Amino acid sequence: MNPLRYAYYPGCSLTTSAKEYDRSVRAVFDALGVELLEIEGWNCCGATPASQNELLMYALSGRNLAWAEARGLDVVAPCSECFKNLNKTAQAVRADPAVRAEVNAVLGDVSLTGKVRVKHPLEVLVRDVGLEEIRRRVTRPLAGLKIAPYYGCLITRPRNEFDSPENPTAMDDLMAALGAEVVDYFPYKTRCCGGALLLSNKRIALGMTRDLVIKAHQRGANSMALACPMCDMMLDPYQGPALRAGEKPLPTFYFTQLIGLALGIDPDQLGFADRVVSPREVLAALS
Amino acid sequence: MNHIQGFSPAAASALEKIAEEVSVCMQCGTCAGSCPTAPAMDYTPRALMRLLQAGLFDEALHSRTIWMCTTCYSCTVRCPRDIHVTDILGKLRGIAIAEGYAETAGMTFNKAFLGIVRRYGRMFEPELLIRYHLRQEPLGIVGAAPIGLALLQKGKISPLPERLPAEGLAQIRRIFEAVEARRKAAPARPHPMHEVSR
Amino acid sequence: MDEEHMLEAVRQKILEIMPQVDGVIALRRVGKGTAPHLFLPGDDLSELALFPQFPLPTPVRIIQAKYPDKRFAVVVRGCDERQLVEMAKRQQIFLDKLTMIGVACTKEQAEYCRCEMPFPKQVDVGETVEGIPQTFLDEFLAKPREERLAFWKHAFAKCIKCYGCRNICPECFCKECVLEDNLWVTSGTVPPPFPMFHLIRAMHTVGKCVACGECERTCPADIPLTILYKLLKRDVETVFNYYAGANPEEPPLMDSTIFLADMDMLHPPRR
Amino acid sequence: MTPTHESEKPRIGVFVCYCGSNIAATVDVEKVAEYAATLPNVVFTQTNKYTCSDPGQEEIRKAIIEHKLNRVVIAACSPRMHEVTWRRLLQGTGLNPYLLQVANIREHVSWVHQDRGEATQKAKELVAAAVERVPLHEPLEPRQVKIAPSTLIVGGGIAGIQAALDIANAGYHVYLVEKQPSIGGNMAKLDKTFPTLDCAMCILAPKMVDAGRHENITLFSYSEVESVEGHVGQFRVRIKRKPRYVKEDVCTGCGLCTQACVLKDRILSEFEMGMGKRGAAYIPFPQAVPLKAVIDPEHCLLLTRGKCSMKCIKACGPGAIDFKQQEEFIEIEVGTIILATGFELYDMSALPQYGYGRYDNVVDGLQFERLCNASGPTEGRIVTKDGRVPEAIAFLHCIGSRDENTNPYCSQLCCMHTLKLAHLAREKTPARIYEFYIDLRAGGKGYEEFYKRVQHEGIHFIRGKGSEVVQDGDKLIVRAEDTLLGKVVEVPVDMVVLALGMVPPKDIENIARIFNINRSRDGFFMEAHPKLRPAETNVEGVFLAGACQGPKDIPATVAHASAAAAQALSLMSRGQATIEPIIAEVIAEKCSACGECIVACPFKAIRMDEEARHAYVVSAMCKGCGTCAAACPSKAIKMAHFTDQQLIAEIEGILGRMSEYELA
Repeated sequence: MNPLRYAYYPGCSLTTSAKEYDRSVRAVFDALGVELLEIEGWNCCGATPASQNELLMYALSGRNLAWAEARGLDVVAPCSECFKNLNKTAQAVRADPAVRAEVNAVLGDVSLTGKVRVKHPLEVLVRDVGLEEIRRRVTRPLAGLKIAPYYGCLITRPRNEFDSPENPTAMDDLMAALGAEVVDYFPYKTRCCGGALLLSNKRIALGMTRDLVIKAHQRGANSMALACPMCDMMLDPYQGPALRAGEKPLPTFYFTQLIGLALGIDPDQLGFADRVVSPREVLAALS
Repeated sequence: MNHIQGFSPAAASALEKIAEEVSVCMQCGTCAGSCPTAPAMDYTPRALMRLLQAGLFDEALHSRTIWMCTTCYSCTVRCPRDIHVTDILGKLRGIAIAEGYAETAGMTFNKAFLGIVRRYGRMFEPELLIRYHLRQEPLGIVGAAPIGLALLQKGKISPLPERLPAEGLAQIRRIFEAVEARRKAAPARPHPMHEVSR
Repeated sequence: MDEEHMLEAVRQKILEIMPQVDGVIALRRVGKGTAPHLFLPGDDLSELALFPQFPLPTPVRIIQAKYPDKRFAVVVRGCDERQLVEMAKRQQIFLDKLTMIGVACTKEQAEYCRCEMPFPKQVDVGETVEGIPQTFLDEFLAKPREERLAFWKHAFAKCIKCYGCRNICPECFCKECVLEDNLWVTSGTVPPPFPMFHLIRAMHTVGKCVACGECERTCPADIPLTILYKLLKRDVETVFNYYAGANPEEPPLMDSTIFLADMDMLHPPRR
Repeated sequence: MTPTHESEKPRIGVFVCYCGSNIAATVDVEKVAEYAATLPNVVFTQTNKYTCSDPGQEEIRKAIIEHKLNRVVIAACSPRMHEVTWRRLLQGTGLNPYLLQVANIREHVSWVHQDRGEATQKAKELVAAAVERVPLHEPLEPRQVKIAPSTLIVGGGIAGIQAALDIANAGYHVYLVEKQPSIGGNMAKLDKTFPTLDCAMCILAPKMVDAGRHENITLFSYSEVESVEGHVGQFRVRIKRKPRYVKEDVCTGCGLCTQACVLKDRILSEFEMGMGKRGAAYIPFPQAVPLKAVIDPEHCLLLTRGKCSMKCIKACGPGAIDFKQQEEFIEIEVGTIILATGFELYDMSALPQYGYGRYDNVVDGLQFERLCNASGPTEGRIVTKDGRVPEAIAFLHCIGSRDENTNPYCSQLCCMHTLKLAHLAREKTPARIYEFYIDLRAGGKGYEEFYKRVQHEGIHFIRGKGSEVVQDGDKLIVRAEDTLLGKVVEVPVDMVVLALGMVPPKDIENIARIFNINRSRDGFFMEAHPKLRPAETNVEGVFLAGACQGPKDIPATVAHASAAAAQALSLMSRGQATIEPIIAEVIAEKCSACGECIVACPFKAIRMDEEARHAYVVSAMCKGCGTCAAACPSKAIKMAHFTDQQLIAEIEGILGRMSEYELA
């Protein structure tokens, strides 16, 4: 069988605030023999502000997709926001010739036929690599971790071919395959962290984040798995400001950091040191 | 539908398309009941759809609602009439900016964000923060400083923007220009086929 | 990889696979050209050839029909593979009794065929190169209607009705061809009536044509058939979202259930 | 171009109709007739005031005999109108009825054109087309089939029972097949029926008993239809009888085995919608018909593990229990078929936000019925799973209905059903009761009045669809928008009742395949015409009764079932039916076995002869639509009465017999 190969779209956050996400994705994919080719000269997908003009969002995303399509590769995008924009673009361009024509007209020197597909690393790991394969490669089971799998809102929304928008299970299955205890975090696993309002309506945003932490504690979690840099911003550096005095912080990790740990990759390489909420205690609990 | 009065042709055309999409809203309120920030809105998402159905676009564009959306898509996922509520709110934000509605915090953020993307091809958070705070709450930057410092220490904020190479930047600029030109060209009523295959 | 290296790699692959199959269908050097050949275990592979190309799916069909219980391997390029998939959907060949040895075409070959996808799904030999953008189609379509009509009139006026396009096409497997039925095409006159003759053939390949370009290469009158067939293929892709040869699990385009699904496209899509 | 019989030269008569002024006002009918006379093979032309009238027909009859006509063209109205009339006329003169061609100069000409000159010209062209075509017509023979005087009814709910009784009472035999151990269907699970609040079982049970005892009804419970072959009048049906492990003729229904079963009260009861329990040996409910025990092979210890103390055998006095029973197959022949396979409730897997299956006290309407029912698991007390009397209950309307994410259609009866449940809850508990609704649809006799009555009972109506249900301690929080206030509300309740949409049963696809019935977009069986033929299907002799055709409440179901019975009876009392000869045929030598026709056929009437490697048409199933003939790339399918030659001749007639058509 050919090795799995994808075009890799890190997105802006993964070069800065979410650099440990980037590092852990690369390390885990490498360890699993999945090849990632970073899209040359990739640009920002436009995030939420681009949604004010669909064509702008399609075009900004489309420029990145065109690189991958020309090479016959599907795209992997770890940031939820980027994944949502890129995936929406791929879906729209595939489904609607009129949209395709318009996007291509705006793109000018590159073009899309609609063949390219966009995948979140979760999908690649669960579907393409397979849970069996990952389970087989675990050298350091995560026994002792009680993980609240937090998907955030954008991985499976507005729609996606691989998991339910209301009750996704891919990350639950993945964490269980690593030997961790997965707490039942429905319905909070897809509830909004408020990240989009961090600057403009900070109080409301932090309230939403606090609720997530409290609910995770209530469900018996001692840690949380994340899949989005914006959720991470809220649930790691801004978790302190979100909680009230005396409330217990909850260590959070990118799900890929946890996979890396279970696969026996050096924690330094996975960026554990970059976490703001200290993970020391919970990692020490790892038997 | 009558031509929409009081807006630029581009906005009128965009509003017309939106009105067409929301015409099938049955006002069940599933969107509002699913919305994490609906209680903080002046109009619930459902009420906003009603404004659009009634042609009260100016009220809709003035509303706090469009800037309170977190884009979590809960409403869109659950809408029984398959109305893309989240995307509609996004488009309304664009129209509010283009039509010069009063600048809200969210609007400042959007403008600053896209300005940076246009300039560098990628995001540069420090500049975004500075631009946002200068315009909205100059003192807020002091409050943000401790976390900013923590992130800086962990190497999670880069002091300099990462730019695309010149060729890429030129492409990005052309994309922005072409999109804006198309928006302004305000296409006449869309071909019905485009509507159904949306 | 140069041609000799590729040949050697294919030979290795054939030797590897031979113990599991009853024979390998591939090209063999014959004089200055090539011809399809069934290599049996122990056969000398020195005359194995890859080019000039010849579509192998038709020999596969004939050989499988003759030996329904045997298992064969075949050396395929991207277009061969896609043709085989469409033939399998129509019970002409049987994929479960066929092993494919995938060969990626070189840059030059891809350019020669103006191929959009010059590699099979599974590449065993060669390195995949990017597809050629189909910009010439847009350029063609950009011409005014009258000019295009004149273009086709001129092109088809050269047709000598040799049936070469049909004979070379792996997807033309009908026992009796309507183009030989006097009801549709009067025998003994050239050129055949414009545009019915060519459109009948074109419409009969819709959904299975992978636009390999063999018809054009075969045509002694140099009729630019590839433009016609690539345009049709593109229409099938955009209108029906059907990619000929892409997925053996998918029912053929004409499936009435697919048709019903496409009717859904006329209504706002569901999530 | 050669006529069918070489020896027989075509002698065509052309009859052009005035249709009063319907045609004549726009078309110069005489000119058309004059023109027709100049066409080849036309030996007689005539105009008629009304071709379809008795005198008009008589003129044609006379002309056919006098002028020895062997082909007839009638230029008049749409063939949909009178083709059958004139075919009968031809038949009366001894001419094969298919040697007729109708040119439609009314709907296609006079009714849609104004200019007399142009209209007349078009009428001439259409007549010319018919004259070109008709010599190529071949005589076709319709087949007569006998209708066996018996009916298969699939499904023993209220629809199947009603239809069975109607037919059996008329003196025809009925085979009633029910897949569950007892007939009764969903209606048997209800407590009361709206709006009259009759006890459901009290009105259903007598009908069940009648059906079980009727001399003209053979009841196959715990059985399924395996396959159906043949066609109207002569369907050969193969029925699978699942082993009950209890001899039906010996069991007295005393229930001692059910008491003795070691798994007693340990298996969720299907009849109780999982709210109550039963044993592996069980009788589904006290009023079951047939009142016979059944042993559940999926749970019975002996059948699953091979080891059990087999107390049931010891308990059974007459010795009815027989673990050696095997599947049995029975073949019957029937003349007509009625499908009454009913509905299921929407499967909630796609809507996890309501917590159904996750939170104990989120239930569906049928589960709530069982809680209300005096013979149900709680003996009619409405309590939570842990036995609390609820302080508040919320009813959520439109879950799995009116929703593009699930089912776009309205399930019609859930509004009334839910109102009734609210009424029962009001009667039996002191709880605060909320109804979250979008629109209340109360169109029916006495329905709106019932709505008002329930409002009067102090039930809170909140206009807004329940968006989600979240458990918080022992409360369930319903989140919704009160759309009339424009405020989001979070209502804590102890029980949530979901008004789930009605959907086709999971195995409907299989049933549709067995009986070759089409389904509409909503997944239910498709009727032949939504207004005028609601109980018929596109397969002759197969009829629909009840909710298998679409959501229906009890009165509508009963009416529909009687309509289906009347249709079946009318066929059977006639005793025979005609099968159209306009069908497709595969020319085996030309067929390359590519299978395009098989996937193209909307009636699944084409199959592959794997041995001979060619397709063939099952003639009784073919509807003559011609899709296969168009799909076949080799032209290996001949569509009778619509052959390529015939169609090309018609086209050439219209185009003035141009030999070659150049694009402009």
